[in-house]
Amino acid sequence: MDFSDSPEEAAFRAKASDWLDANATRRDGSEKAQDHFMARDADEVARARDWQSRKADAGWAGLTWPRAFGGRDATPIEQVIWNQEEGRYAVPPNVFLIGIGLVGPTVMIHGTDDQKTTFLPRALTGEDIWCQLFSEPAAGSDLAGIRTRARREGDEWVISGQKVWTSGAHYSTHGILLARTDPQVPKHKGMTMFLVHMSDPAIETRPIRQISGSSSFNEVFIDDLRVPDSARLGGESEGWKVALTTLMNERFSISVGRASGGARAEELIDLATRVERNGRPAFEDGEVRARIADFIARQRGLEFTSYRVMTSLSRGDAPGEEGSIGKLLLGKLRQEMGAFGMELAGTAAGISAKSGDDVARWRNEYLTAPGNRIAGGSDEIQRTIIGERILGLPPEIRIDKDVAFSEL
Amino acid sequence: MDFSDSPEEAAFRAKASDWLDANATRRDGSEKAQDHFMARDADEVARARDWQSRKADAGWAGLTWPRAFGGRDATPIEQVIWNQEEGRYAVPPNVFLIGIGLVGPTVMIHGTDDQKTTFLPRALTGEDIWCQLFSEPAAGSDLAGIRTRARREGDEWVISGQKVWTSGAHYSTHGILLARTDPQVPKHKGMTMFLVHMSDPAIETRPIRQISGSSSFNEVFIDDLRVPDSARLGGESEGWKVALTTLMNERFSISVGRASGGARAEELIDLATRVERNGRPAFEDGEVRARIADFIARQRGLEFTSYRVMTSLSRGDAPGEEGSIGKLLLGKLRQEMGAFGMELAGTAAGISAKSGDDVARWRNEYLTAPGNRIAGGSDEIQRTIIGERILGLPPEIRIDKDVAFSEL
Amino acid sequence: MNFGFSDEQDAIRDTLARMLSDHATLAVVHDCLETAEGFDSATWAALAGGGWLGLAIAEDYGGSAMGAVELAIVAEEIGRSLAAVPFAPVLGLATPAIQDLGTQSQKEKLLPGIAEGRLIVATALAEDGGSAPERVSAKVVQDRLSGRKSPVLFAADASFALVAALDEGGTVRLYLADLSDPSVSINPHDAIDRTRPAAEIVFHGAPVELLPGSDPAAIRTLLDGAAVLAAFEQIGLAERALSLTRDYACERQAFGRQIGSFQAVKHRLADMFAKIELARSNAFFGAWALASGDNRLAEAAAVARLSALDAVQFTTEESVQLHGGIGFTWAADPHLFLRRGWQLKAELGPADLWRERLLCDLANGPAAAN
Amino acid sequence: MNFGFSDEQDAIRDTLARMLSDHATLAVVHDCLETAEGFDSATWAALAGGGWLGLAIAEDYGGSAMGAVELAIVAEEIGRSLAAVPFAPVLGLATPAIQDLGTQSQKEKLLPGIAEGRLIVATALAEDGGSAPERVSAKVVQDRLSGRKSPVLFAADASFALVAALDEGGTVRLYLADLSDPSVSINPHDAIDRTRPAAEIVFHGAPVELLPGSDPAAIRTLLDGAAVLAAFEQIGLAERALSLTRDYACERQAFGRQIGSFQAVKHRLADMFAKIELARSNAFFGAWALASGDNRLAEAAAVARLSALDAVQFTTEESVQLHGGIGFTWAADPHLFLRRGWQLKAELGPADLWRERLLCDLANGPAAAN
Repeated sequence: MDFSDSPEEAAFRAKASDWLDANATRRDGSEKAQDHFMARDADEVARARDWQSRKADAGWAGLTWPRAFGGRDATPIEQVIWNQEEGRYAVPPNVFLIGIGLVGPTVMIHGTDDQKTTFLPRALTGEDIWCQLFSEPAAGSDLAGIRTRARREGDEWVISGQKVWTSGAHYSTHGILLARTDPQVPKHKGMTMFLVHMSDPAIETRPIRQISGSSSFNEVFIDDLRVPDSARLGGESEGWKVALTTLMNERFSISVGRASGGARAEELIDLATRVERNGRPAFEDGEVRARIADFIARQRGLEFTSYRVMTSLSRGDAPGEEGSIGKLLLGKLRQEMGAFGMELAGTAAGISAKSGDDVARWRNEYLTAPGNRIAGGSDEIQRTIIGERILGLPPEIRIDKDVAFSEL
Repeated sequence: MDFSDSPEEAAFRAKASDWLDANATRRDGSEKAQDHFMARDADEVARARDWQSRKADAGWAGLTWPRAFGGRDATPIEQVIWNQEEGRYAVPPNVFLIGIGLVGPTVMIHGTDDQKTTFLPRALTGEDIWCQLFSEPAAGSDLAGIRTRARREGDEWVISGQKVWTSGAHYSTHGILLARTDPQVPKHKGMTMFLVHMSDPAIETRPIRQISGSSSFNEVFIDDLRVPDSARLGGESEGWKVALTTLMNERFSISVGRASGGARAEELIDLATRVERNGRPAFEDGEVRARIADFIARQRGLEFTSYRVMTSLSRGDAPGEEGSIGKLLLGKLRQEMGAFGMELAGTAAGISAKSGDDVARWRNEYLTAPGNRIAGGSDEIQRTIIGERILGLPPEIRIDKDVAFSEL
Repeated sequence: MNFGFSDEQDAIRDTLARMLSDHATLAVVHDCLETAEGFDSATWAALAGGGWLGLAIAEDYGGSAMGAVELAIVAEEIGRSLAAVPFAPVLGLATPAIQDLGTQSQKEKLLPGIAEGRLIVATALAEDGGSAPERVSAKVVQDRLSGRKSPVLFAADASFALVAALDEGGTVRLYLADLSDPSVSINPHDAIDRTRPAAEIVFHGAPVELLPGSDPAAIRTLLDGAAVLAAFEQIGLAERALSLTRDYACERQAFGRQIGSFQAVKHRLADMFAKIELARSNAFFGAWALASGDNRLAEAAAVARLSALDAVQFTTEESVQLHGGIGFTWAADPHLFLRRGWQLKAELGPADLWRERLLCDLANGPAAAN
Repeated sequence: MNFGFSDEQDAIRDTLARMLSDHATLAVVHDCLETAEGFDSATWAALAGGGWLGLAIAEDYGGSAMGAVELAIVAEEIGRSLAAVPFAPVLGLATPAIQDLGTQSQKEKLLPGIAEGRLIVATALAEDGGSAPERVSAKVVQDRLSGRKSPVLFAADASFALVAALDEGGTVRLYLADLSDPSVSINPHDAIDRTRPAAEIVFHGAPVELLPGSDPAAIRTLLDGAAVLAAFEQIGLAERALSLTRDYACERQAFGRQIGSFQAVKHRLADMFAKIELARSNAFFGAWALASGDNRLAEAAAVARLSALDAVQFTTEESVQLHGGIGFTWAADPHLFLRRGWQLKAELGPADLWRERLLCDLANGPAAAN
């Protein structure tokens, strides 16, 4: 049980920090809060590519990839250390997370030699930017319910359908796409995975505006997209198996990833000392104190849980279901903190006098938190995962398992 | 929308109050808190019988029963008014609730003329005391899962099995008993209802000690009990239909029944003014104030909800699922209040210096509340009832509906 | 005892509900959210045309003088419709203030215009986000008001404002201010619910008229009555959010079933229902206390508000959640309810104010509270 | 970074768990609940025999001088076993107090006896139900202690007590009192968990010895360390309650299915698990801070305690609930966990004390706290 760096870890940290010092500027606190994985405009995409190619040249890209594929064979903890250190610098957003974290490892396992040679180096240098074309309007929690169809025509596949919740689709060059190729078999058995070019005119991308007002996701419409059979990743009808590899790597990436912002519970202490409640400083009110203390305890628990997950990853365990705990608790915590902050910041809850004031800050927290409770598997799905995969409870009764998809 | 008595209601109240004044003693606050429906000993049973027979003589028993059966044809609101008025007097516990509230109305609908003549008058006068032999160790939430068997032998039925959670079984003279008569059909279809004598040596009763330390329930073991076919209530294999009548009347009785004690949230104000928290009177602490105010708001809501239920009963609506709301919210509220009171009464939560002190009082509340969350349909069952019967949501998938009970 | 509505009252509800469903659709609310104006003037005009705005105004001033229970029904239906109209400030606060605490000439000047829908009187009680009238620093000296009031809803659409300010003796009183006076300036705010546009009003020595009956106790009673009506508006809103979510749960399929057949969804909807019904029971008691002038009004208003706030927050947040990915998109409906819920909280203040109101009332006894 | 246990530590846990499952079965706990004595002296003797009671005692005094992490493992297993033994007062408080704050002769007199299990030192910090050592009125004048301490657990089984009392200058210090002195009387209390018998001890001028190192800051650190160990004990308890309930949910059938296949049950169990794991993460940080002497111990102890209290209360209450009718019978196991959970809360005080500890620590910065 040791919270500090081991000597090896300390050496790695020093090396990373030295290189970053020489190649980037320290953050000075004036930077705007922003999603670490999303570019806001083309200029930012260009700067992100430039930074990624410099990292790749110096051996800091794809840290946990095997050396054979241009990686550094780093441990999960080293990845975390890198993320911590890089987080201190004013660097562009990491729009390569899906390519390097999800697609790369999936191609390594299920790809042909050609696919590996074509895609892996370009993912590493940032030349290609990937997005994940899995979810659909009628297939969210139940991903295996996808309806996007891929029909074989000679040596080509013709793909039509609609994807949704696709981060970064509008600036991505490539997408990893799950499609149904055989509707005559049960739902989990008739899918196949493809690697597609987003620039194809058969693909149209539209941003989705969220309740916070910003747009991090897209709808993607695919209308008779033609791809060669060489775009198929893994065997025909083996798409679900391939998708599970991608999803496992997604869990891994989230586990070691830089936490995507969000307010610190301690900020509520500062707020409570500046505002009044019932005619006294709010921080003197017992209920305010109780709620803030409980928020802090829960937030610390989430932070330390992520260290436990990393420890188990670094011992070589597969990225397991423990990640569901953090996932389950994070969104609700942020939502409660947002609501509390908004209310604390003024009786006129939710009414902001000027952009960037306390109300605006906590309101944004409150309106983005619902996304945490849904995206990447809803709270309800996380509870089922914990119940069935960790606690070993009997599964839900499934009426759709052995029926042909076309009969559902 | 009127919270006060109508002129007719006021007249009824005055009449009731006059008779009570002449026949009973007002409570003076020195009485021990006690379950209003359970006798503690044989002496109390005797006093309860005596009181009941005097009520019957004066026309105050079985208020809502039709006059044809010796009742008063009173409205549900009149029953409530009677309960309120009687509650002001030091009268013995009402051990006749099951007989008059549940069994009587069921016999009126499903009984033979003989059964009506035999049982209804004696229930009214308190000569017979009834208990309800429905639940079993393996059939709680899923009542239709009962296993107690009744086999036909000539003109007799031979009944064996085990019942549980039977209030008052040890001093009851009769029981209404649900048994399985045909295991070869689906579970809801093979049951039959019987009226049995509790004094039969084939019936053995054992009290169940609850976590609060007291025993309000019994286990009842039935070993080759022989009853004539005339003890059958309703048709063969129609036991489920008969049971539903009993259960509907149970809901009605609970809706108009005297609330069974429980602490008032305002008592916490008194406690909080007498104890300290962080070196100041606890009632000055914002969290203490917030929690007490919320408890009061919830308790008021439950109280007023019961008035709404009575209003709809008095308009002639069947005792519906609205009762589930109060049922669902009551137990959790009592449990939270008990825990809060215990904690407030001393850091050394749960440790009582002398019997009857604050800790002992709230500890008892805390340890009896779990019963409210289970008995009469658990919180979880209430949520399903609300979801399916009120909100019209699709039912759970049932795998046991069309299968013979013996195959389950 | 009769804890329900009469047939006549049910008929009033049906008539209004039909009218609102013609005018104030959720599509209109979405539109209001996008425009700078926010205010749904068409629905307001339709409400006036139907005589709904004069419901609680005496017949002498162009109203129909119905009771508090009828007004509560209107509040609930307005809440259910989500109409972007100033019901709460105008009918919940300004109208009873003028009618119960104003002079004959004030009533003549304003009430007919309110009933006809041509005059909006905004309420400017809060300052700097706090709506407890005890904490007011705006001041009136020789009938001239100076100070900043914020937030004021529908300020841009209003002709007059009902303002809480200190008189020369330092007591909080209510005044009427003409917003067209050049000494008045209005600074728009950014509200979570832009269908109820919020602003700060700055008064630089604006001429005002005192409502002579507005002593502190009368102001408290006014706020209690407004809280009861707001509770009905909140209940209407929450019930609509529940109904929307229930419908979605019946329609949306996952794992080969309607998601409403899963207990995770079904039981959450049941919890919403239970919270709403609990709030409704408390609101009924509030309506009765308001209508009958019972001295338990302060207690009734506080418990009605506390349980309504709880029901709205739980229902609207979980409505977003149970709609899944759709739920947190701008184009979907659930966030309209989430936003309006917060706005309704803002108008009369959050739970901590009303908890104190409840505890002080219980500690002092109901008589002292009125 | 390494936020887990070593293989050696896992082996320690397995050995202890095996020993406890032989001795401290739930049947034994049921028995202890029924008897006046409460204390499970057989398991205590077995713990002594296995060397577990001397785990954190220096070798010079008959112990094996293992670290805080190993002690945390023992705490967790004791919690899981529900053994009716005075682990928390003796190993969590008295032992570190004597070892870290006592004189050489105090150590010689008491530590070997503790390690051998023949000497129980009870902790008498609280008075009148409040366990914050800041609020103490017992007083020592010329080495004689007068005052009432309540509740004291296992008082009847103890030879000595560690007492918090004011010195002549009015500062809270820790003293050792010999309970066999005729000036000491013990009045049994009625505790929610009678397997940890509670009493009031009245000292009428009892002779005591000061622990010279026990200045207020040292006392706080002592309590923080005890809170970390208690969190592990609480986590062990909560995890066992969860596991019991999980097993029941797999075994119990209703509507033709295992009840664990219903989301109402499954998701509640998942919530229990998540709360327990969150508490465990905080407790891990606490164990590290305790073992490494880090200056974030106060913060770590507070968050560990807050999340452990929450996990225990939720898990034990819902364990009763998910057992249905069986759950609220005396003969069933779930209430044993419910009772012990409250007892563990009593020993170091409820959440509000630790919330204040956390906020004061964060406000003053970690350095000031030690």
